[in-house]
Amino acid sequence: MTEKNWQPRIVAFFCNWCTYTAADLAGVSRLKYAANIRIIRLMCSGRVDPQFIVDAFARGADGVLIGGCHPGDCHYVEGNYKALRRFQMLKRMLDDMGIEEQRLQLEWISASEGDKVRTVVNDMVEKIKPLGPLGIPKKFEAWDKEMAELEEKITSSEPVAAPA
Amino acid sequence: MSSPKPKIAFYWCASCGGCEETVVDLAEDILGVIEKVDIVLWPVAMDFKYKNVEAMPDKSITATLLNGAIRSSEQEEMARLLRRKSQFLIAYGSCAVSGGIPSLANQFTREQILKFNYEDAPTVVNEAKTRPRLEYQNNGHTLTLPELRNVVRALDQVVDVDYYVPGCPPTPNITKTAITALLEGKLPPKGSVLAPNIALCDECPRKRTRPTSASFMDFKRPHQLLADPELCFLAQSVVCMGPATRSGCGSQCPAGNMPCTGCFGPTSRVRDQGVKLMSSLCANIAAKEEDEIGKVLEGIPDPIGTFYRYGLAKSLLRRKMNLPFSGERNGHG
Amino acid sequence: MSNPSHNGTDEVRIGFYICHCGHNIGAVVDCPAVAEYTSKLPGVVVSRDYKYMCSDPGQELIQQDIHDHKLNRIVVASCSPLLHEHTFRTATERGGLNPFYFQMVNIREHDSWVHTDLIEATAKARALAHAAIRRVRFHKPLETTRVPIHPDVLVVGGGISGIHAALTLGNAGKKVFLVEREPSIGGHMAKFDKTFPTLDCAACILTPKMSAVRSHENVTLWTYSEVVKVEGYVGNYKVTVQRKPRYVIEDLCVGCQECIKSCVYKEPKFSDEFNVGLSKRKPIYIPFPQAVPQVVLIDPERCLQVKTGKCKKTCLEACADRQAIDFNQKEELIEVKVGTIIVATGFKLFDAKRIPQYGYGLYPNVVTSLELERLVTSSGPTAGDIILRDGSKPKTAGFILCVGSRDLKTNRWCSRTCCMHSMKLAQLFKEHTDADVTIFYMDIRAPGKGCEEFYDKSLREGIRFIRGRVAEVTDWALAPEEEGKLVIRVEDTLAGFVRRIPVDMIVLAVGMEPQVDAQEVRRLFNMSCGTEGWFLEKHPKLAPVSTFTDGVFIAGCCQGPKDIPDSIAQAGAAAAEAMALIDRGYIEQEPNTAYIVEEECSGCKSCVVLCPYTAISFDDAKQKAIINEALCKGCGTCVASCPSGSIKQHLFEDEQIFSEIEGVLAYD
Amino acid sequence: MRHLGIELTELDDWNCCGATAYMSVDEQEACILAARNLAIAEKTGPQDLLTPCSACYLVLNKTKHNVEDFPKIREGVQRALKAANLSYSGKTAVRHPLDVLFHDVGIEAIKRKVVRPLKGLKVAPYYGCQVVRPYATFDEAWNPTTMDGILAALGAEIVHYPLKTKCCGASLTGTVPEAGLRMSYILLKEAVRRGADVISTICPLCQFNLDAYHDQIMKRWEPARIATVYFTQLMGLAFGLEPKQLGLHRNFVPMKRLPELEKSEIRF
Repeated sequence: MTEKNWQPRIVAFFCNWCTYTAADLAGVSRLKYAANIRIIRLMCSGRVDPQFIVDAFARGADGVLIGGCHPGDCHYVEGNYKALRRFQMLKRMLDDMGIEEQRLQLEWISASEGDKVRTVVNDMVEKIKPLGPLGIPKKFEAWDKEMAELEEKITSSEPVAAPA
Repeated sequence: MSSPKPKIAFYWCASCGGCEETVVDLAEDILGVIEKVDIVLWPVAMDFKYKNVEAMPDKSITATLLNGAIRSSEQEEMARLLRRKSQFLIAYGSCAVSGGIPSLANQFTREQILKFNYEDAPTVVNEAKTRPRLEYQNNGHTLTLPELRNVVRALDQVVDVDYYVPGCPPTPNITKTAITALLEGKLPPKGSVLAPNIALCDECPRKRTRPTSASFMDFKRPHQLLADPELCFLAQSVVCMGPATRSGCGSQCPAGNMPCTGCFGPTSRVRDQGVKLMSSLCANIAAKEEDEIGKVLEGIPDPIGTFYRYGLAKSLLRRKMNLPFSGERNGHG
Repeated sequence: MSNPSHNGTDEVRIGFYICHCGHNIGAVVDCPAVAEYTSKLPGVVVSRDYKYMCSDPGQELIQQDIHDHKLNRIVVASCSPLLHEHTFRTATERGGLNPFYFQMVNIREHDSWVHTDLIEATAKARALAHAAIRRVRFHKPLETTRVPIHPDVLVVGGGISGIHAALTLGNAGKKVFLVEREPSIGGHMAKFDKTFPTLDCAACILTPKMSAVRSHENVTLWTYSEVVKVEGYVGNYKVTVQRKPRYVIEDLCVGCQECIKSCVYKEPKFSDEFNVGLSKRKPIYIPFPQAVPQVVLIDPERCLQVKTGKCKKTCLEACADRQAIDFNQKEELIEVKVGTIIVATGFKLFDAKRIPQYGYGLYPNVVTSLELERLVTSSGPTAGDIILRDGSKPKTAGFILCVGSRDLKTNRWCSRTCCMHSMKLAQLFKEHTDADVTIFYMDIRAPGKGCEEFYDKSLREGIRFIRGRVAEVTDWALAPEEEGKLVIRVEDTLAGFVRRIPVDMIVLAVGMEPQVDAQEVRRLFNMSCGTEGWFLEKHPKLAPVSTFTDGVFIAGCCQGPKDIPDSIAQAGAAAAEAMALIDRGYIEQEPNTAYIVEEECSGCKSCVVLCPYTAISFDDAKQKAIINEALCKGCGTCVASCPSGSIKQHLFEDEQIFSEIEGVLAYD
Repeated sequence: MRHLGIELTELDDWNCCGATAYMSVDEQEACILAARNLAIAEKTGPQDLLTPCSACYLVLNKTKHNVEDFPKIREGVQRALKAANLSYSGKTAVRHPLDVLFHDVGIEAIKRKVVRPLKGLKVAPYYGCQVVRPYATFDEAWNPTTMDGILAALGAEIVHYPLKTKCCGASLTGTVPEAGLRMSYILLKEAVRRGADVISTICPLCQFNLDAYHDQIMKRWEPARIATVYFTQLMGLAFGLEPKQLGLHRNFVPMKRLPELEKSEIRF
């Protein structure tokens, strides 16, 4: 994808009971929203291991959205609070690592709020667009270029493999 | 005719020297090792030149134990050379395994680091603002210095690594076990970490003292309390990396009344030690309101330094994202 | 990365199928292009697009391919897994594979229905399919577990829906606990005179059911009681019911009402709730003549003895040796175990004061439809006489429809029954008073059986219909014929001008609203509410009485406004759903439980406190955490928290999710 | 106001708000005109801007809303204000005395100040159209009751007056008298019919229309006398202030004498 027609890629982790269902409802209601989001279903926002989020960024996500039931409404009593606490800390850590806060969002969306799925996704896409691509895989590549010259030098000077 | 003794090399890159100490700490055991092997390279103890190593046939060294992170062109070159010359390349110690303390520098640019170290650090007197130069001409000779890389790397981010011996430093015990396994040819699959694949709590003397029902009301740093010498640190609200860190060190820190800081790295089942421990700690916070949660989290003022003390280079993000990246070789100013 | 396969020896052979769903997917996603793309992904042996995957031929296609191509993983890209995951798992199983070697991709609800751009939607479908193909590689064979189901049922709410559900279940031999908050069952229907469109007497059809449920050997009826706590899960709920003190011992009272006659209050003095304040009652009272149970109760706020301890206690004397009155009665908590729950907590009427321009509460002769209902009832406060507040008979009346319905400022929904209800009341009004009756409506909605005919009858009987939303009700007379009347100002949208219509009495057809405490009730039973506050059904068409919590069903108006036949139909459906679970005897649980690999657990105890179901305990001897999979509900919170990655979750393994992440982000 | 412990500062160099008429001619210009007052208020201090006139109240509130909601108007207003070395950030709240008296001062405080209860005085509370519509900021749009509360606190008897939010005719009285006067007439007649002794308004223009044109209206239609006062005048009476202090002598139609009030030797 060229820089010009770049579109943010957002990975979403939605809980089965509220937010995933709300996204289904948005579909049934034929609400239209930005196609930048890729939803991964988990049973509860409490299952969202921060490793998933960081991994998504590291693999090229420009944004990560976590969707859970409203506080007090968790299908599993309190999973969403656990998600909230991890989210708050992770946001700080991402900030320390130079990832803008708009790129990670936690939203409470109940099963009936199909419309909220639409606005949340659209808003998030609009917030991320001005930030431009995060492009971590490309960054990794660029960083490792500093080793290329030496690698070349060594490879070229390498003698024909000695007999074992 | 007895088969020749296996050849062993020790080498150090960006490290503090602690790993070398461990080898010495093998004490009388080192004599046993020396009997069984030929040490062909050990800059800290014996005199060898680059040329000597270069002259060795490829794969002629049975195993190289390399410690230290890779952060300069010279270290990179040595890593590549030793890779070529060794049958087994073993990342020895946290820095080689996962970047170690030096990789915390991945939060800063090369320029920030050089500026601080040669100009701004309180102990530095350098009015001329002299900085090391990559090349220097003198009497028709060209003297060169290695280049500092923008990114601090773990060994396996530069060359292929066969085994990992973690620890800051690795304990004599796991070093001995690793060398024994090597000599006896009883090695696990390539890529293994030669330490138990279970978290530290398994062997921690304080393990039984942690209650099953407690959640965190706050977090404290070790200097903020007089730690109970027997009670689990987490039960005292002190961040302890033990639950997310491999065992095998003999719980030396908890035994010395300090919490685990995570030098043995994560188990094989975890990809990012830092956020994984964070996940566990945060899930267990008692507060429910955003503000209150925020207050509890203030008890961890430097999460990167706390959770990635020995492994920022090998964390999923590796390095701070928004740092300007200097591609110029004269980055040394 | 390891490359597991279903029996450890075979390579992974994936069959991928993308469904057009007619035009639903096919019109927005280029299905053949997606199939072409996936066919090149590692492990994919078969990649097809097909018109309707959920059809029998579609499912047979999968089975045939499993056989012909030795497939051992199946991925279907079609609608939401909440809809058809089960269908395709079954197809996979019929093909000879473990059903959990299946993964579903949602490209309808999450893609073709929400996007319009063919290129973007197709790219998204590719990414989602890619993710599933990577994920399914790590799937493992799993077995569903069976949990026995407790055969007893709790029915919450003793209106017509709750009564009918309880009776249906009781007749089928199931033990039912029916809990009603009010002192008598009957709900709103007990307050009605006649029912539309048949005009049969509400009491005549309801009271037999009320007494039947009361005397049913399988039904335990607790009135004046509320559910205060619900624990457990489908098949095994533990419910705590609070029984409020009536100050009258239910088993001893025979309903003779001698105590009421002899109360120190000679005259009824306090507003009578059942008659919506149109009559008075005493501190000791029976809610209404046909109340079930026929047991009096004491209003603790009004009774001198309960309130002050100073009373002659004439009621005690009247009760004589029955000794049914007990001023020291305390609230009681009862705990019962049930396997399924039917929630039928009904609705609340819209408070007409919220629309001040209609003058309810300001002009005495503006009444609500329920108040008029009580007036026309022969057992009501006026014994069936429709009278104005001054006792005279109204000669003209106006019905205002959609009060608190179809209104952006109050409630947007149509309350569904008010058109018919108002026409019924208008007909009765004419019958009782011979008054001129006008109905002010926006649209007449008469879709039920016999309802349009009833509308015709209303027209034939001379009820006038004016189409327009009433602007205001005022007593400000502009012409002599308006003097002393209530004037309805309305734009007649058929005639095209503003009219002023003077009448004697105005009836506001107030709409239905969710109960005030719907949110608390919802939390109690772990249900969801729509944005309007009605309890949310699992699927608006396919699962109208199920909720997102297994074993909890809903019936009647708590789910949304509806008339009596619809409520009864839902109640019957909910009872049938409950029975279907009970008679099977067990519940098949999705095998998404968490598990701990013992040799990996360091015993750090971080997980134990996290589990809301106390499924994790600590084995002190082994110094390891253990998960009781029977208690685990599969949220995965502990999995995400285990600092050494030693807790895993079936169906949601770390590698499965990591590979999904990798897949959705794979560059095309 | 001082009687109730409220400090008022006159806006330095205030200008006409443009009233509602200008709004319908040129909304942008009208907003600039009104915004100047808001800007001056903001410069004056952190207080609220109090306006006893319903039209000013509406126009200032509308300007505030327009500036907040419509970027185009905001830009225009800011440009014009800048030219006059002024600025408006949207901080100043526009308040009506009825709002302040009911919500800030409170019924209880008012009750405590009453020394001469208006016992037996039947008052028709008339709110007019502009205070509660379209911005029902401090009272209900269809059935406002705040003034009813204050008048009841003074001891007056409230007459049910269903025309409380109907229009008085406003400036139509000046431009199309046939229409404007008729509207005022309806208000007066209904108040008399309902047995009111006096109409209490919260808008000076309403008060003026109903009071100044009273005789003309009565001549045209039917004779029936009723006075119209601004609601604070009734408050002053109840607080024991002299009618002269309250400007009651300047009203065209004198208030009906009440036996209870007569005893206290009040003359109108």
